[in-house]
Amino acid sequence: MTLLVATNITKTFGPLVAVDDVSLTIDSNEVVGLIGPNGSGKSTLLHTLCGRTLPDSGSIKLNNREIARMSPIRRARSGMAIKFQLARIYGQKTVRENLLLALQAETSLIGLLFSRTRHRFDSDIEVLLSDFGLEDFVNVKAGELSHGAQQWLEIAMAMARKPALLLLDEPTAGMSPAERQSTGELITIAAQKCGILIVEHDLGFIRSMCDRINVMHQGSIVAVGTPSEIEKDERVKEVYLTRV
Amino acid sequence: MVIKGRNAAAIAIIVAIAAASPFIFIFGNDYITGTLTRILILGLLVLSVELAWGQTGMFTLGQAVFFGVGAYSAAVVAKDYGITDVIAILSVAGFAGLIIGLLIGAFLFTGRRVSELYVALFTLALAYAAQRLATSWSAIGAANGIPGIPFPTLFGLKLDSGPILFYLALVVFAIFFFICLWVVNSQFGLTMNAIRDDEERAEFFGYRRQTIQVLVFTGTAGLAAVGGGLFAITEGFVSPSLLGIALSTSAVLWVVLGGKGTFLGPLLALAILQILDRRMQDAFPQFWPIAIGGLLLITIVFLPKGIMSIPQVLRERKSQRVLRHSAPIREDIQ
Amino acid sequence: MSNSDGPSVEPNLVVSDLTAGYAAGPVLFEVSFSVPAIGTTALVGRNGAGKTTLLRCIMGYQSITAGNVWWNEKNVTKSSPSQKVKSGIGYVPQETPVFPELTVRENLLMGLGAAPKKSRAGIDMALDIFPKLADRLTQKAGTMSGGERKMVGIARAILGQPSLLIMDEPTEGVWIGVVDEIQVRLREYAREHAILLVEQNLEFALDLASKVLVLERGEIVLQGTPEELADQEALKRFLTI
Amino acid sequence: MDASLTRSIFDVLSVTSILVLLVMGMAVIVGMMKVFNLCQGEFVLLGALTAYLTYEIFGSVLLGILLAPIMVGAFGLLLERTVIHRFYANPQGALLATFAVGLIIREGLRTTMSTQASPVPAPISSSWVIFGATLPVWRIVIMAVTVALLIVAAVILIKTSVGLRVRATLNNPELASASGVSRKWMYAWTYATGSALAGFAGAMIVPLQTLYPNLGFDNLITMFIAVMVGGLGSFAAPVVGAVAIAVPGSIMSILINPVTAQILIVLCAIVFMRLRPNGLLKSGM
Amino acid sequence: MKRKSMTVGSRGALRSVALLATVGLVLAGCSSSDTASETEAEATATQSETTEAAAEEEVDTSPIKVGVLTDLTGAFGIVGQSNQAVAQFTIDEINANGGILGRPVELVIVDSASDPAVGAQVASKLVNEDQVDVVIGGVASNMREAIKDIIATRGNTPYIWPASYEGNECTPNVWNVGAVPNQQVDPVVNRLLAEGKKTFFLTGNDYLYPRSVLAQVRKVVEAGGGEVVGEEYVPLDITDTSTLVSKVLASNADVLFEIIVLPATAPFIQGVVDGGFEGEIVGTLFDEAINGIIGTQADGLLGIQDYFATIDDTFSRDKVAEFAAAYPDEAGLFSATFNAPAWYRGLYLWKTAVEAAGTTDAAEVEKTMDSASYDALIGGPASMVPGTRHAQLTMYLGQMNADGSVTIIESLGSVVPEQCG
Repeated sequence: MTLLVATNITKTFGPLVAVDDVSLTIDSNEVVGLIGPNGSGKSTLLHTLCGRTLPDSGSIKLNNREIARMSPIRRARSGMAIKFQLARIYGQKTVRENLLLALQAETSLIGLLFSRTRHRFDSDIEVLLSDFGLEDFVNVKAGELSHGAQQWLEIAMAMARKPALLLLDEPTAGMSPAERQSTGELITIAAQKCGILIVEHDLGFIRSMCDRINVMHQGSIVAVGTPSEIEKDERVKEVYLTRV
Repeated sequence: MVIKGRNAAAIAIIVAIAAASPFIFIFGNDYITGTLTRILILGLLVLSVELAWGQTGMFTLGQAVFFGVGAYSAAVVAKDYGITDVIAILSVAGFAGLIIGLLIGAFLFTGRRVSELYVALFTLALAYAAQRLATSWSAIGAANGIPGIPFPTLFGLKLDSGPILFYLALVVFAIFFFICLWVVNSQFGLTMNAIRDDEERAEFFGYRRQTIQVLVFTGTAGLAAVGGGLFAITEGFVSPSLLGIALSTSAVLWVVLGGKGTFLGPLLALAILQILDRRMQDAFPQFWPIAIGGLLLITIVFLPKGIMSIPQVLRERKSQRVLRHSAPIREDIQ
Repeated sequence: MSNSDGPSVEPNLVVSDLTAGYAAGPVLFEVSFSVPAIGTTALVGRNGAGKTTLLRCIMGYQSITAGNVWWNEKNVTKSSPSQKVKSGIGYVPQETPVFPELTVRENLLMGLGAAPKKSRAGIDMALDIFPKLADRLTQKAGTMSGGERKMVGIARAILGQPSLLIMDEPTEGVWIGVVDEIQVRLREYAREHAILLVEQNLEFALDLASKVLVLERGEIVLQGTPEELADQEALKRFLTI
Repeated sequence: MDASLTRSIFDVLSVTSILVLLVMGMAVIVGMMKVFNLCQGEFVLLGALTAYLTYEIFGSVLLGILLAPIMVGAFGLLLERTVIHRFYANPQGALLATFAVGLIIREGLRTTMSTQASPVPAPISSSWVIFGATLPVWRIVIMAVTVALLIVAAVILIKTSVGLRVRATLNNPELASASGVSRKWMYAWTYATGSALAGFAGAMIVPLQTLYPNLGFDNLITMFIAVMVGGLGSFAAPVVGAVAIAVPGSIMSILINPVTAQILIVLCAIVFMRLRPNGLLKSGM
Repeated sequence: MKRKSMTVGSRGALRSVALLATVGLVLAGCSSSDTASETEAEATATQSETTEAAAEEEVDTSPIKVGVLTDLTGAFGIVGQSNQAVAQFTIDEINANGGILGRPVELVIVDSASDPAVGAQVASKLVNEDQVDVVIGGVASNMREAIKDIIATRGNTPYIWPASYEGNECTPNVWNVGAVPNQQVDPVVNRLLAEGKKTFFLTGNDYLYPRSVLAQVRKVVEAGGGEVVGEEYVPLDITDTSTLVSKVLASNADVLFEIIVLPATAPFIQGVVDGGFEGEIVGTLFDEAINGIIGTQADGLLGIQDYFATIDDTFSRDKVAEFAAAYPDEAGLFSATFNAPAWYRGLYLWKTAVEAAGTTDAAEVEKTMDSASYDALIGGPASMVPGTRHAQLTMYLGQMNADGSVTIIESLGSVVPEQCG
C-alpha cells in the first residue's frame, strides 16, 4: 500500500532551484533510500517532506491526505516522525524524560498539567528502552550518552508515537562500524512497523538497508530502483559511484 | 525523586519563613515586616519571569507590565469601586493580567516562530510604551499614580497592620509558589522545558508549541498581576514606574543573579538584594547603583548560571581534571 | 611508516602528536604526519574518521588538547587562522567555501587579500582557472549552486598564491566535467606548491596525490605513495564498503 | 511658501537627520554585527560628555566633536576586548552584559554630575532666515554632516578594501579569517567604529539636548525600534528604519501632538515588527 | 541512579535552608539592633509621660526626631542633596537657639532615590523604625502620593510637603508649604492682561503639575478677556522639542506660558528665543538655578516664585549668605525651584506649631499647625491659612537676565492659596 506520494515538488531559493520537479513514493513497511552528493538537494527535499520548509509547488500525500502545506505539528500528528541529522535530543533531561516527552506529545494540555499520563506510558518506555538497548541509561542525562546512543535515543523517540512514516536524516553519521551495524538492526526492526525514508551519504549502509533507492543530482531524481539496479545505472555511476 | 528534593526545598523555605514569622510580631516593626512583605510580593514577579524565561525560554524584559496592570486594576477596584475584599481584588488583578497577557502572548507567539532576542526587545518596547501610557493617562492618575488605596478586608475583617499584611502576602506567595512548583514538576513542566531547550524539535513531536507558549505567557502574566494587586493593597499606592522598564529589568536581574532555571536562586537574590539595598543605599548612596551594575556584569561574565551554580562550578572545576572515558568519535558535522 | 619513499622534498608542514576533541570525547588521537613542500598530499578516510576536524585543528579553528603544528620550522599551534593564512597557508572549507552575501567578484577580491590594486590581474587569473565564472562576477555567491560555490571558493584560495593549499572536499557536489577541470588546475598548482587535500572521491585523490594518508577513527593507520597503497588490501578494507 | 510650512518641513528633516545620525553607530553594531547592544545609548552619552568636558576645560565644543569619536571608539574597543567578545555565540548574554555596562556608565555620570542638566552651546549659534522662518544653523549642519557621513560610510563599505573585509567578516567570519583577515581584530574594530559613530552623534546633538545622565537611555528605545523596523543584517536597513520612524513620527507630532505621536509610533512599530520580523528591507525568511 | 538524584535533591534542600538561615540572621541582626533602640525610645517615652504627669516642671530633654525624605540619588539627586543641606542648616540653627520645647532636634535622613516604590519603603522606615515626630520631604508629586498615606494616615505622623505643586492635597496630617497654581499664576497673568497682552500659548510636560497650572492659567486668561491660542503637552522624556518650538513660533502669541521641565527646558527656550519669538515668556520654574542651564537666552524671561536671590529683604539675604558659608558646595542650589525656601519655612512653621501645642503629638500639632504663622523666613513671612492646609506666601515677579541673575519687577505681597476650601 502506498504510504507517501510526493509529486512534482519544486523548491527554489532565489535563482537557485534546490529541488526541481521531484516525485517520490514510499510504501508502508518499505525502506526507501535517498542518496546524492552534497548540494544535490536531498536535504531540501527532506525539509519539504517534514514541513521545515514549504515547497513552492507540488503535492505531498500521506495516507491519501494532502500535507504539503501543513505545519510540522500537524504532520507529526498525522503520523510522521523525523530523526534529525545531528541528534536533537533534550540533553538536560534524562533518557526516561526524553522518551516521555516523545510519548506524551498528544496528551491534552490539561492531562499534562495533572500529569495524567506520567505512569501510563511506563510500559511503552520499558519496551522502547529494551528495543533500543538503553535500559542501563534510563536515568542518565541524555547529553551524557555516547554519540551513538544519542542517535538511537532519537530514533526511539521518533518511533515512540508509532508513526506511519519515519524520516531518517543521516542516521549513521559519525558512527563506528559496530554502531552502524546496531543502527541497521534497529532500523530493520522499525521497518516492520512503518515506512522509512533514509537520507544517507554512506552507500554501503543504504545498499544493505533499502528496498528501493532514489538518487538525486542537482535537484532532480536521476534514478530510482533496487540497490542492484542502481549499481548498474550508468548515469548514477557517472554522478555518484566514482566516489567511494 | 529529583522532584521530591525540589519540593523539600520549597517546603523548607515556606516552613522557615513561617517559623521565623512569630519573631516578626515580637521584634519587628512595620518597616521590617514591610520589607519582608515586599520581598514576597516581588517574589511573585520573579516567579513569573522564571516561569516564562527560565522554564519556557520566553525572554521577557517587560514582565512588570503585567505587575503594573494588576496593581492598577487592584487600585481602581479598591479605591473607585470600594471593593476591599482581598479575594475579589486579587481575582480582578489576576484576571486583568491574564487578559492582557493573553492578548500580548497571542500576538507574540502565534504564527511564525520568533527568536528569544526578538521577544526580549518586543517586551522591552512594550514596557516603555506601557509606562508612557500610564504617565499620560489622567483617568489613572497620570504621572502621580493612584494613592490612598484603602486597606484590604477578608470576610469583612480589616487587614490593617503590617504583620497581618505580611501573613496575607505569605499565604498568597505560598499558594502560588506551590502552584509553580507543581506546574514545573508536572508533565506540562517537562513540555515547557522541551520548548525552551529546542522549540523546533518539540514541534516535530507534535506539541502545539504556540498554544503552550501563549498559555504559559498568559499564566505568568496573571501571576505577575496578582503580585501587582498585592503590592497595591499592601503599599497603598501605585505609580507608573510599576509597569516600566526599571522594574522589568530588575526582575530579570534578580533571575540572572540567582540563576535562571531555578526557583530558589532568583528568590534568594531578590531577598538578599532587597535587604541589602536600603542599608547599602544609606551607607554608599553614590556608589550602590553602580555596584549593582558591576555585580550584574561580573555575574554574567563569570557566573552565567547565577549564584545557585557556585557549588556546581566548583565541583566541575575539580572533576575537569579527571578526563572522561574515551567516548565514541564524533566528526564535526556541518 | 615514514615518507622516505615520497617526494624527496623537505616537509614544510609537520603535525606531531595532535590530539583534539569535543565535549562528547576526543576525535583525534596523537596524529602525526608531514606534508612535503611540493606535491599533493591526500587525506582519505571514512565519513566521521576525523578528517575535517584534523584540517580545522591545523588551521586553528578547533582547539587542540595536545600536540603541535609546525609550519616552516615555526611552531604555529597557537596562532590564529588569519596569521596562518598570512604566512602562506590557503584554506577551502567544506561547507561554506564562499561569502554568500558578497558577489563573486568580491569573493575573489577577498582571496587577493582584499586589495583592489591587484584586482585586475588577479581576477583574470581566477577566470583563467574557471572561465565559467566570467559572466557571473556580479552575482551574489549565495545564489549559486553548490558546485559553482566550490569553484569560487577554490579560485579565491588559489588567488592568494599560498605555498600550502588546504582543501576540504573540493569536488563534493561538483559536476563531473568540472571535477576534471579542477583536477587539471590543482595538478598544475601542485608542481610548485603543496596541497593538502581531504577527498572522498578516491579516484580523484589517488590521481592527484604524491602522498596518501589514511585516517581511521582518529588515527593515521596507513601512509605512503598512491602506488604503494593502490594494491594494498588494507586500503580497500578501510575505504570500501 | 510660508514660514510655518517651511519650519514644519525643516523640523521633519531635522528630526530625521538627528535620528539617522544616532542610529548609524547602531547600524554597525546591531545591524551588521547583530550584537544587541543595550549600552549604545551610553556611547551617545559618553560622546556628549566629551563635548561637554572639552567645552568646560578648553572652551571648545568643536574640539569635543572631533575628540568624541576617538574617545568613545577607544572605549568601545576596550569594552569589546574585555567583555563583548565573550558573547558572540551568546547574544542573550551580550544583551544583559551591555545592559549592565550601560547601567554603570549612566549611574556613574549621575553621581558625578553636580547639576540635573548641563548646557553645551552649539559651535555655531546663528540662524538663517529662509522663507521668513528663522532656522538654527546647527541643525542645518547636522543635516549636512549626516548626509555626508552616510555617503562616506556607504563608499567605505562598498568601494574600499576595508569595507569589503568588514562585510566579508560579518558575512562569514571563518572564511574571512581563511582570507587572512583577523577575525578578532575585525570584530573589535567594527565594534569600535560603531561606538565611535555613536560618540560622534552624541557630541553633535548635545547642544540640542543638553547633557544629562539619561540622554542616551531616552534615545535608546527609539534607536532600537528604528533598527528593528529597518531590519538586521546590513548597514542600510537600520538607517532606512530610522527614516521610517522619524518622518511619520515628526509629522504626527506636528499634526496631532507629541505625546500621542510617540505612543502611536511605538505601538505601530511593535505591530510592524511582529508582522514583518525581518524589517523593511528584507522580505520573507 | 535514583539514590544519587535523591541525595542531590535533598542536599539542595539543605543548602537552601542554610542560605535562608543566613538571610534570617541578617534580618534578625537588623531587627535586634533596631528593637534595642526602639524599646529604649519607648521606655523614655513612657517615662517622660509619667514624669510629665507627676511633676509638670520637669523638662523632657530627649531629642525630637525630624525625618528627612528626599531623592539623594536618581533623577532628582541634585535637588535632594540641596534639600538635605537646607534641612541640616535649618535644624542646626534651631538647635543653636535652644531647640524646640527645650529639646534638641535630630535629623534622620533617608534617600528615596527618585523612585516612589523606594520612597514608600524609606517612609515606612522613618515612621515605623525611627519613629520620627515629623517627616518633611519629597521632590516630585508622585513621591508625595506614594508616601503620604504611609506617613500621615497609616503612620499618624505630620508630613510637610515642601514644594510648589498642583494643589488639592487635603489629607489630614499633611501640610503644604509650597506655592499652588493660583499663587503663581494669578498675579502674573492679570498683570500681563492689564498690559494688553491678550493671546497666550500654553505648553508643558505631560503630567499633572503642568496640566493643573496651565488649567489655572487658562481660567484666569479667559476670565480676563484674553485668549488661549494654543495648548500643547510633550512627553517627560522628550529629547527633541523642535516641532513644539515651531508651533509656538507659528502661533505669534503675545505670551508663552511654559512649564517644560529639565532637561528639555534649555533646548526649548533656546529654540523659541533663537527662532525669533517676540512675546513674553513666562514660567513657574524660572529662577537662578535654571537660568544658568538656559544660558543667555534666559534674558527677559518672566518667573514668579516665593523667593529670588535678589529680593529686597535683608533677613533673607543674610540667611542665604550664612547658608552659603556653611555649605559652599550647595550655595548655588539655594533656589525656589529646588524648594530651598519651602524647606526652611516648613520646618519653622512646624516648630511654631509644636511650641504652641507644647508637644510633638500628632493630634495636638494637627490643631496648632492649622493657624501656624512665622515671620522670620527666607522669602518673607508665611502663615497657614486655617482650614486650607496650605500657606499664604509672599510672591515675587522676577525678570531673568542673561547672566543668570534675576531682577525683581514687582513684589506681589502675600497671596492666599485657594485650596481645600
